[in-house]
Order: sequence, then C-alpha cells, then structure tokens
Amino acid sequence: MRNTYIPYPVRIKKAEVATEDKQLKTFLLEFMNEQEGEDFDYTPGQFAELSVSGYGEIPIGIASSPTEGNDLLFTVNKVGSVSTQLHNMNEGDVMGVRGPLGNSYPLAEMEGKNITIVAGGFAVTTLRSTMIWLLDPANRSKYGEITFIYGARTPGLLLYEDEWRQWRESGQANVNITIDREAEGWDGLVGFVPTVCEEVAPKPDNAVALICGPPVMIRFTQPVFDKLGWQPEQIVMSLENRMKCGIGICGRCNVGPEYVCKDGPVFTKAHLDQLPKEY
Amino acid sequence: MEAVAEKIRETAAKLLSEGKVDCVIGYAQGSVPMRDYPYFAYTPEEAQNLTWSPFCCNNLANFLIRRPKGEIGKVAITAQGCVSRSIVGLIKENQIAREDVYILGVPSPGMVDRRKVAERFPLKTITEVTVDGEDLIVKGADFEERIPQKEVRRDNCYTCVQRNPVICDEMMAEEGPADWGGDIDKVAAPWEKLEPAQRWEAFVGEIDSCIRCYACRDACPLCYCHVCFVDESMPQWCGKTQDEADVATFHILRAFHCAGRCTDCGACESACPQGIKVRRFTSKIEKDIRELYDYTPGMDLEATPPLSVYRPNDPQEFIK
Amino acid sequence: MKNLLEYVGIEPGRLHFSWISSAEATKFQDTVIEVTEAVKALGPAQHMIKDIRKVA
Amino acid sequence: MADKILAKDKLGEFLGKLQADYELHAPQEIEGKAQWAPLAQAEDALWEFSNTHMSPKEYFFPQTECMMRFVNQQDGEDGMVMHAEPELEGKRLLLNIRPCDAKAFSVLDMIFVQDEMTNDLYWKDKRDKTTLVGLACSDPCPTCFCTSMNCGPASTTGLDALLFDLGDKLLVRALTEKGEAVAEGLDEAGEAEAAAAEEQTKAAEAKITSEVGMDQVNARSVMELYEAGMWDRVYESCLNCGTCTYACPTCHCFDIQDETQGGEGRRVRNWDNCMSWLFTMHGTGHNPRGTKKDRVRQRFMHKFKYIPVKRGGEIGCVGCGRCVLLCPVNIDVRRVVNDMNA
Repeated sequence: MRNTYIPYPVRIKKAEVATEDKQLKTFLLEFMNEQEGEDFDYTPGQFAELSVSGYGEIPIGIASSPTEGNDLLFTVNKVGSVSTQLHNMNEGDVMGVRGPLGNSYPLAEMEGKNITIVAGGFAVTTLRSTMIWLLDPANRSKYGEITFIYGARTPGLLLYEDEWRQWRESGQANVNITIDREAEGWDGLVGFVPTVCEEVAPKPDNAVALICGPPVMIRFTQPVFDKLGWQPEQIVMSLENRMKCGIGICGRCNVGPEYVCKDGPVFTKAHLDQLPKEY
Repeated sequence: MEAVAEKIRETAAKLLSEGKVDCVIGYAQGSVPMRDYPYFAYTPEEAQNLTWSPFCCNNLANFLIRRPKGEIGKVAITAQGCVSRSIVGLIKENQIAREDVYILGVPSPGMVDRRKVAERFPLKTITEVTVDGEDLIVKGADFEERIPQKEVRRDNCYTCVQRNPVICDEMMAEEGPADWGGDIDKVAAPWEKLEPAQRWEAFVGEIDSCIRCYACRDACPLCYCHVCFVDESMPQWCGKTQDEADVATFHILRAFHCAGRCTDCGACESACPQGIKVRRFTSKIEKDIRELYDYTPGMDLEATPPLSVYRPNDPQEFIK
Repeated sequence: MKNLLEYVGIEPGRLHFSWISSAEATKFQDTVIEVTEAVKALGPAQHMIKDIRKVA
Repeated sequence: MADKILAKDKLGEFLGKLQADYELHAPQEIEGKAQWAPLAQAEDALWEFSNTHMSPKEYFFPQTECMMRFVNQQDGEDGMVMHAEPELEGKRLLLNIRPCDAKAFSVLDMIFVQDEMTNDLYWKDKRDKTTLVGLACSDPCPTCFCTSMNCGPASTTGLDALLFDLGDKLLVRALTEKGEAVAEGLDEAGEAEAAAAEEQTKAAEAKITSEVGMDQVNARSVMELYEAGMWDRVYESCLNCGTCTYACPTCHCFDIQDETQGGEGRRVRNWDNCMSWLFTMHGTGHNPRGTKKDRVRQRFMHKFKYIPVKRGGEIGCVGCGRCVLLCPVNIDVRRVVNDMNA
C-alpha cells in the first residue's frame, strides 16, 4: 500500500508572476516520473498539497484540468513561509505534489443542467479547471448554458486572461468579467461581483451555481441568488481551512463533523446550512 | 476557613445584587479531591457556589486578562498575597486598570500540594480529602489517614513572603502573619550548589517528562502575549519536537520572560500534569533579581520594575 | 540570561555581552576575536544540540 | 478458543517465552505512578493499579515522529525524493493494557485507516505488529465512566487477549489470532474460573458510580448542540493548555513540520491540539475557531457528536477519566457531557 504522506517529485516547468501586486504566482508542474503523472487521476474542484522540502506543505486548488494533459497548474498566494519560499523558486527547481485530495465539483450530477460559475479574486483557480473541463469538446454537449462571472479589484489582478478571452470568443459560454473600480484601458464591466450577478441574473431553472470567493463576496452574493429564486441545494461552494495532513486525520480543518480536506472542499449551500460556520 | 468562605459568598452576593460588579471570580469545589477550580459567579445565587480552601491552586489574576475586551465589565476577585501581587504586576504592565477590579482580600492559608498527598499513597486512589482544622483527612477505598497540612504544602507556600494581599478593597478575614517563616533565598535556585556538569543533568532530568502542553505557561498571569514565542512560526524561535534541545529552549525562555515579574504564586507547578518543578527555573531568576536589583515583584504599585527601566548604576559586570 | 544559562549547566563563556558603538570598529574586532577564542577553547557544545539525524 | 489458565508463579516462565518473540512493555511503578515502560522481568509488572498516568497511545502515535527524510535542496533532483522512515522491527506486546485504552485504539483505527488515500502507514504498521494483552479492571476509580461510553471494565474491543486477575492465577481469554498465539500451550480453564471472571466483571461494573448520559446528545442535531447555551459557561475557566488532549487516549491531532540541518532534512509530525489558538489560524489572519469558547466546544463536540456522526455511532471517548484528574482547572468531561445531554 502506498504511503500517502509522501509527495510525488515534480519539476517547475513554468513559473510566472500572475498579478500586478506580485502576490500571486502561477506554476506549471511536470511530474518527474511520467507514470505518476498518468496515475494522478483528478477532477476539477480537487486540491493538492504542494510540498517544498525544508519548508513544508500548503493545500492549493488544482487550476489545470485533466483534459489538458498530465502537467498541473497552481496559482499560489504569498502569505506564509511555504508560499513565500515557493515564490522564490524558479523554473527547473524541484518540489513535490501530494494528492489529488478532497472531493470535486459534482460534474456528473450537473449533466443536462445550465451552469453558472461565480468567482472572486484568486478563488477562480479550481473554477478555471472546471471551465476548461466543461468546454472540452468531449464534455460541452452534456451541459446546458454556461454563465461565467469573474471579478477582481483591478485589471492587473485578473488571472488567466488568455483563457477567459478565448472562452468569450468561442461563444461557448456567457463570460462576464468585472473589476471593482474604473481603470484606464479597461472597457469591460465595472462593479462588484454581487452587482454583476444581479445584472446578469442567472436563472435558477434546471441550474447549478458554483460560487467561490472571499467571505465578503460570498456574503453579498448569497442574497442576490436568494432573490433570483435559487435554492440552497443548487448552490455549490468550495471552502478553505488550515490543513496539514490533507487526508482527514490531523484534526484542524473540520467544519462540524466534515473535514474540509476529505469530505470537502466542495459542499452545497444546503449542506453548509446544517454546519457550524467554522470556516 | 469555612467562615472565610461564608464571608466571600456573602460579600459576592451583595456586590452582585447591588450591581457594583458584573462578575465575581473565585473558586468552587471541584469534582475530584484537592482540586477547587476557578469559578465565575454572575448572580447572587451563583455566588453561593463560591468556596475558599487550601485547594485553591490557580492564580485567578490570570482570568482578568485572558478575556475578550468588553466581555465582562467590572469584576470582583478573591485574592491572597501572591494573586494580589500578580494584579499589581498587571496594573503596572497596563494590562488592567485598578478601578476595574474589586479585590476581595484573603490571607493565604498556604495551599496544599496534591501531589505530596498522593505520594503518600502510591498507586492508590484517593476518593475524598477534607479539611479538619490544621489537618487533612484523606480517604480511599481501604484507608483513612490524618495528615497535618503543614507537611504537604506547596513548596512556594513554605517560603511565601506575603500571605496577605498587598492591595485590596475589602478584607474577607483579618490579616494573618506575613510569612510562614521559610527563607526563599535558602531554597531558591537549588542547582546553584551543583557543579556545571551536574546542573545540565539535573535540568534535563527535570524536564524529561515534559509533554509540552504549556499548562505552566497558560496558568501563569504573566504569560499574556497574544502569540507566545514558542508558537510563533515566522520566524520559528523554537522547534516543536520532543527533542531535549527544543524542550529545554521552551523552559529556559519561558522562565526568562518572567524575570522581575514572577510573584512565585506556584500556579505553574500546580498546573503541570507531569509534576515538573518548574519553579526551579523561575526561582533562580527571581533570586538574581533580588540580589542584583533589590527588587521583589508585585509588592508596590509605585515601584518601577528593574527590567523596564535603565539606571546608570544598574549592575553591568557581565558586559565586557 | 547569562546567569540562567549557567544555572542550567551551559558553560560560562558561551554567552558574551559587550557594549560597542558603531564607531568602535577596533573594539568590535577585538571582541569577536576574544569571544571566538574563548568558545573554541571550550570545545564543541555538548548541550542544547539538536541532531535531526538521530532517530525520533 | 476456550479460556486458558496461567498460574501466577508460572508468569516468569510464560513471559520469558514471549520475550523471544516480542518486545514486552507493561505498566510499572515509576516515581510512585503507574507508567508504561519496557518490561525487564516479570516481577516488575503491575497487577494492582487503577490505570497508567498517561495513555499508551505514544506506542502507536509518538509525540514526535519522523515521517520521512530528504536531501535539503530545491535545485537538484534529490531534493524532493522523500524516504519514509523504516518500519518497526520485530513484534511488540503490551501487557496489562486497560480495556478502555485498547478500545481507544479501535476508535483511532477508524480514523487513521479509512481508505486508500486516508491510510496512515505509520499508525498501521505499529498496530499490525503489536499484540494487546489487556487486564480487566476489578477496582475502577471514582473518575471512571467507561460503562457510559460503549466500553467497560472487561471490554474486549481492540484487544487480542484479555486477562482476569483471579488472585494466584490468571484467566487468559484469547480474542484474536494474535491473542491465540500468546495463549498457546496454556492449560484450559475450568468453569469455576470462568464464572469467577464473570463475577469480577459484574462487581467492577457495579463499582462504577459515574454516569454520563448520551441519549439527548445522540438525538439532537449538530447545530442544536453547537448552539446550546451551556458552552457560554464551560469554557470560562479553561486555560487552553493541551493537558486534556495529550493525556487523552483518543485525541489524535497533529502538526507536520520540516526540519533541516545542513544538507539533510526531515519531515516530522508532533502532537498538536485543538485548544491552541494557532491550530486553525489561516495564513490570512482569519481564524475559524478564534475564541476560547470555539476551541473548548470543538473538543467536546468532536468526541461526542462529530465522531459518532461520522463513525457509525462510535464515541470519541472511552471514559478513562484521565482528563478529569489532570485538568488544571477541573473541567470535568462528565459534567460537560451531562450538560450537553440536559
């Protein structure tokens, strides 16, 4: 039996600063052992522990989609000692990945339905994964209309610009990108995510919404969806809590009886309503 | 003793019913022998649960600071000598304001070290301990014994220099003698008489059973830092393992942070689940403070703590 | 601190305090030489050493 | 397999034989307390003691445990190749473990080993290679409440064999294959001896005076218990130290850290506890369990509600009473659960 605490060695294939404030850096990781890459079987919504020897591990949502091949994409916010060290690392450096961990977005249950995706800030990572997966020719036909709403404070803080421009141009999804305040050279939407949601007004009929973002965005987006007639069962969210083991043992990420690392990170709003707000 | 307890209950009930305080912090009888516990009375009825005994081994001053701001308003607190000295320290360090605390002064009876009692009955279970005058009556399933309290007091209580509260709003009993006659300087820093090589052995032998639960730190009213050095992760000052060097680092630095502040209340030693004599570190520090600066912490609201001020005549032989 | 470390059995001479102004380059140099020699004379430290290669 | 009998004067011989196959450990009197230690000779083993000062969980889940080692570098290929620590060599036998402590390990088995991903080999390896020979309690403490926690003085869950102390002899009841291997070669017990063991158990159960109710805790929802008013008082005197969690046979939270020394590094896990303010602290400064009340509630909810909800009704407490005895401010778990149940 495999020791699931041991990370797979990976090499940083590409590392680039992703935002103007230099807080976020995006890493493309290549498995050093090809077979391990083949076996790393994940679904959008899952996360992995990024492992930097001598510093430790951090849980980060997987931003790539399994439809893109074996390389893994992560966007990392610089906050603690591991992420700071990670930001100092360069292409060619070696690190580890442990996973895939947690559950995923309920892609099978979402089949045949219209899908609304709402993202705020860098919580967009696993939703990028989901969009790529949904828009893949092998999957697109299984789903109805796809509405994508994504906001950041400034244009320079928006992630994955090439991708969302392409999704918009392809006409395969209704893509709405917004920034908080007017900025020079920006001709797109301006306004907070909840306001844009109100304007776009996604219909709740036969639909599922995936919502990820900072707590303040969630707090104000929630009432908008309530007003539009969405039921808690239709709203799917992804949580973040401090983690160590990532496999449901070490005891710190639980929200009530559910471990965010193992039973989550994806929960329906209906489920979360039954749990303490310890996230 | 019971008369003091009754006076505490009466006064607490009165303060609460008159609205002079919102809460009285005292002790209530514990569910296991010799373990009375910190109790918070918010109503005159709850005040009836308050007690006073030789089993009050926590330092209640601890609960004046470890509370979210605004959680309770004005509080009354029962305080014997050492606890009142801790309160003085906290006022001086601007952690609490004198006018927010109403002190119910109690002369300390000298607290019992439950481990010293337990050691007399190895592997036996003590089911009940009652106070009978100067003695304890200790009962188990197949034994009953009378032990004079003076044989089983906590180490720090034998050498107490201030049994009566140094500041107080209302006394719950008449002041007693100031000390028990013990001389702290004779027993403080017991390893000083050892050779350097033996000292290290004695030190690591003492901390050998430490499980790093930090009860000693958390029981101490001086340890109010929001993030303790031992928990700090950026930078990480101290390793988290059970390695001798990591455990030693914790104990040395914890003791050092108490320099010129420790009132020798013994709450750390009483809290330790492993019976580690942590006062063997702090007593050294405080002995040095007495010798170098002629200072005893918490005796006087006006005195300036030696480590918070520079004086031209401070001892500096150690600087080369 | 010095007293406390000596109290728990760390050899005297491993901890050194000096008051040196930023202008006193020579004193700084002398002190460093003096301290390193004093510590070298004591030999490798025996206490407060964590060796992660040991089995834990 | 039928019960066996072992005369106490044959104990030395019996243990001597076991010594060839196992590394023996047993509670012994150390500094006036019953404590676990390697057993050098049969006479050192304790037969009359309430329970050991600390739980024997350290045997399977050491307070500090190196998980893997690595070369401390990020730019070479060796940097991320982690080598797991070697497995336990040989077999171990814990003699005279109390039934409550063994029961605790069976609860922890459900948490450490769940499926292919949640499969803690460090825990499993030591569990697989250790035989637990229990000693039934004949004289429980006033702080024991095992009978309220799906456990009891002669509970067999988690044990490989159970001994009953019948004075000059021991009744040996093998419960698993591992236990049978230990009891092999012993004489069969008579009916009278089995009856004596039965009687002793009944008498011990009768001596347990602490009762803790769980019916309402089970009936109420997570949120109903979580929002109960009683939490506003329970935490008041708590110091948020880790004594209860480190003494507890079922508490199992840990932290993982990397340590480096020159060109070498290791990843090590240390016990951690939910009482610590930093335990759940996010990198952003947000803390989901930021208050003392949150943390105290978490500990009790985890044991008495969350684990039962997730593990088919199994309780995360075995009623050993260690936390009752050791808590510096006498937060009595029996009182807390009875309040939850009120």
